[in-house]
Amino acid sequence: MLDIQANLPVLIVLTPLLGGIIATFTGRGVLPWLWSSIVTGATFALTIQMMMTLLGSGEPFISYELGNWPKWWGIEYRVDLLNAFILLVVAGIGFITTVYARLSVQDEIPNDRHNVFYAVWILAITGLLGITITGDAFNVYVLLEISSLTVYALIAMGKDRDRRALTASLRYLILGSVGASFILLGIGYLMMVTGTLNMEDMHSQLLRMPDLDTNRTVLVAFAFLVVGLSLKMALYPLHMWLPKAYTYAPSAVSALLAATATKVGVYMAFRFLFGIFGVGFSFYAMPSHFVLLGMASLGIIFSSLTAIRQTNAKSLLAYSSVGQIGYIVAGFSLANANGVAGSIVHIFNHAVTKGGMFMALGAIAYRVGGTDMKHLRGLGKRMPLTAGALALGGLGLIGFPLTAGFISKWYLVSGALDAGMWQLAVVVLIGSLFALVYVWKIIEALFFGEPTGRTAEATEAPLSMLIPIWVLIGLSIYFGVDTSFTADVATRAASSLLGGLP
Amino acid sequence: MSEVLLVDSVLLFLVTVCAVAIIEVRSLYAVAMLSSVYSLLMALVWTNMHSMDVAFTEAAVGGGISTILLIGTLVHTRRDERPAKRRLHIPALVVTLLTGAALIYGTFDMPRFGDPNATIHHYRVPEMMSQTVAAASGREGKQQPPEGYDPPPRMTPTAAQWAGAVHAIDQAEDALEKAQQNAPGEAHHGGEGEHHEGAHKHPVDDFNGHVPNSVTSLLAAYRGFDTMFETTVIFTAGMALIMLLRRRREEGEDDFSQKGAALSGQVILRVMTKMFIPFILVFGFYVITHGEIGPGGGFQGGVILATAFILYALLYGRNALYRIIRPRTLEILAACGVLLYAGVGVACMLLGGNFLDYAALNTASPGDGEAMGMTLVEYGVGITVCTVMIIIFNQLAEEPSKAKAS
Amino acid sequence: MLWTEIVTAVLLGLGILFSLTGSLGLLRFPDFYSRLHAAGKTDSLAQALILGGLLFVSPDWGVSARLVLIAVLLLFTAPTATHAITKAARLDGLAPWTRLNPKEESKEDAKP
Amino acid sequence: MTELLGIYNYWIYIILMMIGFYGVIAKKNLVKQAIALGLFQTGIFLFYISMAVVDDGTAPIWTTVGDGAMKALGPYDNPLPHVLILTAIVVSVSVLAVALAIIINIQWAYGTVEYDEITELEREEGDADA
Amino acid sequence: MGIELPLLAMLVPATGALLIAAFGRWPNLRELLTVLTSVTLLGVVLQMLPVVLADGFWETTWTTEPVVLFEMLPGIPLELKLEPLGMIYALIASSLWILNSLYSVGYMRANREKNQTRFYVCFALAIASVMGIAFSGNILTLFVFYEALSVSTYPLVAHKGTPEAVRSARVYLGILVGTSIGLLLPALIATYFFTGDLAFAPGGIFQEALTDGRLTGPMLGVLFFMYMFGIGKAALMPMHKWLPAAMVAPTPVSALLHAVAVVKAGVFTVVKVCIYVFGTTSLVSAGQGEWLIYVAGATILIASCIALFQDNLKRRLAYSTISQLSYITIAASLLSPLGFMAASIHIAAHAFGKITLFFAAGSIYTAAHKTKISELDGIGRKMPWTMGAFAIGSLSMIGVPPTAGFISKWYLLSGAWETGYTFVIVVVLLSTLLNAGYFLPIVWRAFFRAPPSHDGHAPLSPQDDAFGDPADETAAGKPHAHGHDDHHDDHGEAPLPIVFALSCTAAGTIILFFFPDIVLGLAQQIFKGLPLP
Repeated sequence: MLDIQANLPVLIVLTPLLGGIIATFTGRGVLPWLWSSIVTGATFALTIQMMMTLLGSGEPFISYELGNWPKWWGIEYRVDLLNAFILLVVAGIGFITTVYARLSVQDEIPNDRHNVFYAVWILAITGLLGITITGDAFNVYVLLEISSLTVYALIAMGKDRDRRALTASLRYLILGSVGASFILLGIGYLMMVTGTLNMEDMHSQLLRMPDLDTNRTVLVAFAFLVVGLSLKMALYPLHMWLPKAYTYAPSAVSALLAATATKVGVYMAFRFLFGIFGVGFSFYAMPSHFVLLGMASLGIIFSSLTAIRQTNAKSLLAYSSVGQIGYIVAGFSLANANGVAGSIVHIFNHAVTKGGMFMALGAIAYRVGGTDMKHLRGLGKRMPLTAGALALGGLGLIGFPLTAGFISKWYLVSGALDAGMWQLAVVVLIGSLFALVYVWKIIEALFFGEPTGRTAEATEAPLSMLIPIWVLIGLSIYFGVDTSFTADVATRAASSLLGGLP
Repeated sequence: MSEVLLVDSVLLFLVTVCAVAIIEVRSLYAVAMLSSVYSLLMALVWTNMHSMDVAFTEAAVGGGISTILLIGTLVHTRRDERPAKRRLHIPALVVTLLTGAALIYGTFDMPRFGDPNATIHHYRVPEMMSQTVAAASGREGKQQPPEGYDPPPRMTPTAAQWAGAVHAIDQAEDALEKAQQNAPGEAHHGGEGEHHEGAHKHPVDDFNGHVPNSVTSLLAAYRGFDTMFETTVIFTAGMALIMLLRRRREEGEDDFSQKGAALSGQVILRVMTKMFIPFILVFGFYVITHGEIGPGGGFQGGVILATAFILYALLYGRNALYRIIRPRTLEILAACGVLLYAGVGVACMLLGGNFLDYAALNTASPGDGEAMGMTLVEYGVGITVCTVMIIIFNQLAEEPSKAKAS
Repeated sequence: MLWTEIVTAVLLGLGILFSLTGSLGLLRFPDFYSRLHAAGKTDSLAQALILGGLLFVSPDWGVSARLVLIAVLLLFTAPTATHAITKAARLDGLAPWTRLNPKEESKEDAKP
Repeated sequence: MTELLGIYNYWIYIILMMIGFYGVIAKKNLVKQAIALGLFQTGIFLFYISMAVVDDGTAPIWTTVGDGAMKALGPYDNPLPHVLILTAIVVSVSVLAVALAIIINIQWAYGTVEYDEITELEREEGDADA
Repeated sequence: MGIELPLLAMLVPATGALLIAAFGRWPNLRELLTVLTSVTLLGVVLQMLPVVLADGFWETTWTTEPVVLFEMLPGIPLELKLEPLGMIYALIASSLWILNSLYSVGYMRANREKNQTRFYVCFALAIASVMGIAFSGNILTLFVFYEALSVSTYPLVAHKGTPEAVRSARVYLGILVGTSIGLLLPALIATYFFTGDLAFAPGGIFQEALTDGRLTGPMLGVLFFMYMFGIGKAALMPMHKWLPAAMVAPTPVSALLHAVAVVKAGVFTVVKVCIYVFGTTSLVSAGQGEWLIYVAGATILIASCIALFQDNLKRRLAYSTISQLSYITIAASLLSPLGFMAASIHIAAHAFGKITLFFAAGSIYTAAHKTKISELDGIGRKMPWTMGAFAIGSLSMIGVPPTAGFISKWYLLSGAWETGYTFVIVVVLLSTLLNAGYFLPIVWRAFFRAPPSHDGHAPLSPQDDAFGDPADETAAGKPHAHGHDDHHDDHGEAPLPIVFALSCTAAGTIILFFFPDIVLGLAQQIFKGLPLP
């Protein structure tokens, strides 16, 4: 009846869309959670299927023309190795966080609007998936707005625990909308020059422009896209919205955001810089090579320093996220095989690790009622499994061997060496030393402190939280020792992005 | 051309003045009014630029809904902006000027305003949209899966283009040569403006629905997928407002427990409203249905419908409105709108086409299938927009719940 | 075809004249109510004249019908709106301007 | 000169945008910020629409003749940007709605919508990110 | 052909750790498990011995495929491989672990330490990573287990949980991980960048990179520098601060980990890198690495001088360790067969000697609760065994026959003579004097000074709280002889297991002098594989 295989690409977005809308019907109690777990699980399955299909067919990408209109009039879905990978990450994390969310949502969200909460939650995932899979520039904008709107609302739902969630969310809303508008503007300029909205088409049109490198419209389009994207992925000087948003959002939401939202932003950067403008323009004709590298390095250093000063574990992790974004950006702005592969791998590794850590913090907040250092102190005895997960994740952030973080660091540093930029290598290593410091703040608090207050009688987190946490942490360990899948996909995706360039 | 420019410049001048006023005036109610005026002026500007649908939407959304939203907000907040310490915010000014300068710098390589030879008017424009005088080519229908049109070279050259290194430019070139044979309207690329005939036509690419309003056909057919998500955006907004603003109600407490209407004293208003609401409703449905022929469509119609209800609620109180439509019903309807839209797409898939491939709805005559699909879709949009607008209005009128004392 | 255009011109001219006076009054009249009175003129009479003028040059019946509808609609809504606003002002306790208490002027600036 | 005349329209939209942008950055009243954001986006819409204009063009709507075939009388504007902007307008109003909802919540939680006063209150209760 | 044995050697302590964690609730069972594990481990390691000592080892065992744990990075697996030098290291570590477990049982119980389960678990894990280091098949594997060792020993150092302990642990971890991430890791990546290979090869892996000019002499020098200082565990000055800091740990930890496992991991890595990564030929040809001799020499002298002025016994031992480690480094940096011989033998010799000394210090602390040298007057009469062992240990440090220290020093001197570095000879002789200068006074003090006369209550025999009801770990407040009250000078010998352990190690020091065949054999086995320079 319904040919799933043929319509796979659209189904990946359609399933959560319909599921999210239907989730509003699911009334109260456990049903909304159950339904959303099913939906996200199905989506995850579809993305796995997508990945296997793509790897199975030797083709570089799978294209799906919506409404069967030729792709330069209608909208095209285009799945290549890179976004199949990102889809996998987003859907997988979405699924796991949804499974995890039940208790913490019960704890933090008034129960008369769980159905709406989960609906918005799934729609957020839908938006992220849509951004990732589409091959049409304007479609990116629309879905970007979907994911942003939902995320603003989700963050604001932290209001009942801390009213600062509201200001954080509004700040994100303003900055995010400005960023989105910049992206819209850039797309407009590009459309004016190229006369099309299909990314591939735009790219070929740009390549056909004789004065590509000097055309002022293209330059400005590039500049505005870069600024807008940096806002969206919280690249260092434009990261102001991120820390508070992550800190005050409901625990489950923080986990979802930290693991997926900024990653998708980075993916958009990949698509626009490599896909539309092309390596040659983005990194050789433009100075972005150094601008991005500079911003990334500053981000790595300063946000890590700020993270060290935090007293709330959540905002500490949030600042470390800014630094990690720095690694990713530094990786792809090297524009060589190892660097790009490194940043792709790091997208995955960091998503898994940070997701797990934020979930662990959520479990702690669920048991102890907060994530301040004073709450964490001495939890190593009370909640050994949760604390252990947090510690392992922390090692991952440092980039310790046998954790996923090490792999990405390895690729990044060798990429930097390939590009002959040993300074960047130095920055990366300094960054991981800072990471050592702030992670150790947490670990010492966890294992060598004396529990006080509610911490003293806290008990181990419930199983329904522990399992998702440990799944993610386990993944971050597993992909630290056996990288055959991630590294292979990343290197292949990188080489296709670079178009056989070294 | 010239009088367009003249009217344009006058209008745009007014718009600019209005914008400055919006930023500078401190009485927020005045600002709300000004923003409504601003939207109406923009609507005029757009009418003057021949984009009727946008003008319509702007008038309905900008002039109508967002004003209501603003006032609904100002009811809660204070009515005056606190005077700033400095009249002029220097850093902001600097940032703004720099950004503006960059943008202006970017305009220098643009085709001049209204240039008929601009790429955008010619590069791969759909047959019926291309500047040739279009005559819908009969009913030979859209063969699917496409035979008449072989997709542009997919494998290596395209991949190379994706990878996009400048050194790949030549192979990109020939890949495009191939692509151009399949691209109608390509012949006119850089050609001398309009009035060139006989673009090599493409059976598949031809749009068969009898939809004179090409905006609607683009909106609901070519880029129907965007429009679906646009509807989803509205839906999301509604859900977000419910989630953020719904008052915590104790179990069993119903929605009728709000105080009555603000304007209950206004006899004349009530009479007039009673008179007009039917007309408004009829007009709303007219706009939705007629969207394929003239300006208008789901959004505009939906908004107009919503205004009817909102007017009613304003005059007779939200309780009265809730007696007509319970909030739950609104939520369900809002969902159903999007579901209807997506459902059409799914139906197309079930019938063997791609998602939203309306032609699959009626294989006998694809044209009718497309027309039907688009109408359904427009109604889906209309339902969602209408209900969500009402929801938003209701939620903004919520008063803080006792629980939120902190 | 000439006379229609003449009629149109005349009607449009009148309409413009009225709206001009209306806006002039809006600026110059002493207090809220009188200003609203001026504005009301613009709404109802001026638009009626202008639409009427256009009526004579409308290409076909559809357009004329729409014009008439719009005119009727406005003839209903404009006075209602004016009434609503004045009533609101009245409820708000804004006393009309008379020669006896001209100080009321100061209060108008608050109104949009 | 002619070319300047040719692109002045774009400059107007840039001016509008920048007025809005200034408001977003400079204004401390949250409602004002939200409205200014709206202005900002309207500027962009204006740019898209002016992209679509063709000299002596008419609205991209055809008159139906006889057997359901459609004729476009002469040149007309490009409908694509119109479509995009329809979408964008709706998106912007949704953003506005959510923004206002959050602002109302802020009013409830803080008793004010002035950014400075809010930051004051937050500093009093000790900011989490030092 | 015994190829999987290395894996086994890693798994035994790892599983041991799991079991210990599982049965942590029953102390006797837990400590029994510890001892059993250590014995099993020694058994496994001994099984490997003939394989390594066999003739034609390099042709057969070395060339067979290594045990690949998993493909960590494309092309660079984590792999384990048998190898003579590692064999020496593993042998020492595993054999000393047995004694150390006995010792710790006595020590931990007598001093009523907290979190004993965590202690034993981390201990076993540390040993597991030591095995990983010893048998690692390429630098990456080495690095991985090197880091694992740092992390698994961190809880041991911070064991007491007091602010001071946590702070020193911070220093410990900061320096070790800092150097390794900051210098060693980039050095690794650079190596891979230049050679495209990280596998150990006798004679080094840099030749072709040097020949085809990818890598120039100075760059090689920089790499060498990064390696040498990146290996913070070798405590080359100025990277030595962590070693004194780590002395806050319970004595068994200091004993095994900071006299044997961790520091030896450092020098072992140094030697291994010199032999199997850089290779003598390329280093000599590039003329780099000579500086190492002088740095190491300076470290020896400075550390010894500092040691002279330490009154805290363990700190003095720590600084002596620093200088002794640099013996090994300096020997390795001679880049001559004899030098390598000296290095590998000194690894063993110093291990036995130093662990004896630490055991002694621990037993003094346990029995008399004295940590300062100035308090040790006449303690030799109360604790003859302990101080006897201490004397032997110090002799070995000084290098007096009949102790193992003499052999290694002999080889070192002859190596220096052969290569003609008079500097080294001078340094060795000077430091010998210094060693004597800071060890002999302690012995003299202990035996020939009159104890400060006190009369107190009769001592309780140490056994009954060494082997008393383990429940009294928790039963605080119960009166006991070796409570933590300030002064008690009336005490006997330390608990039996402690005494037993340190006597064994002392004996080992002497046995190693008379029967050094195994170590020598292994050391010579190394050079059978080396291309002659």
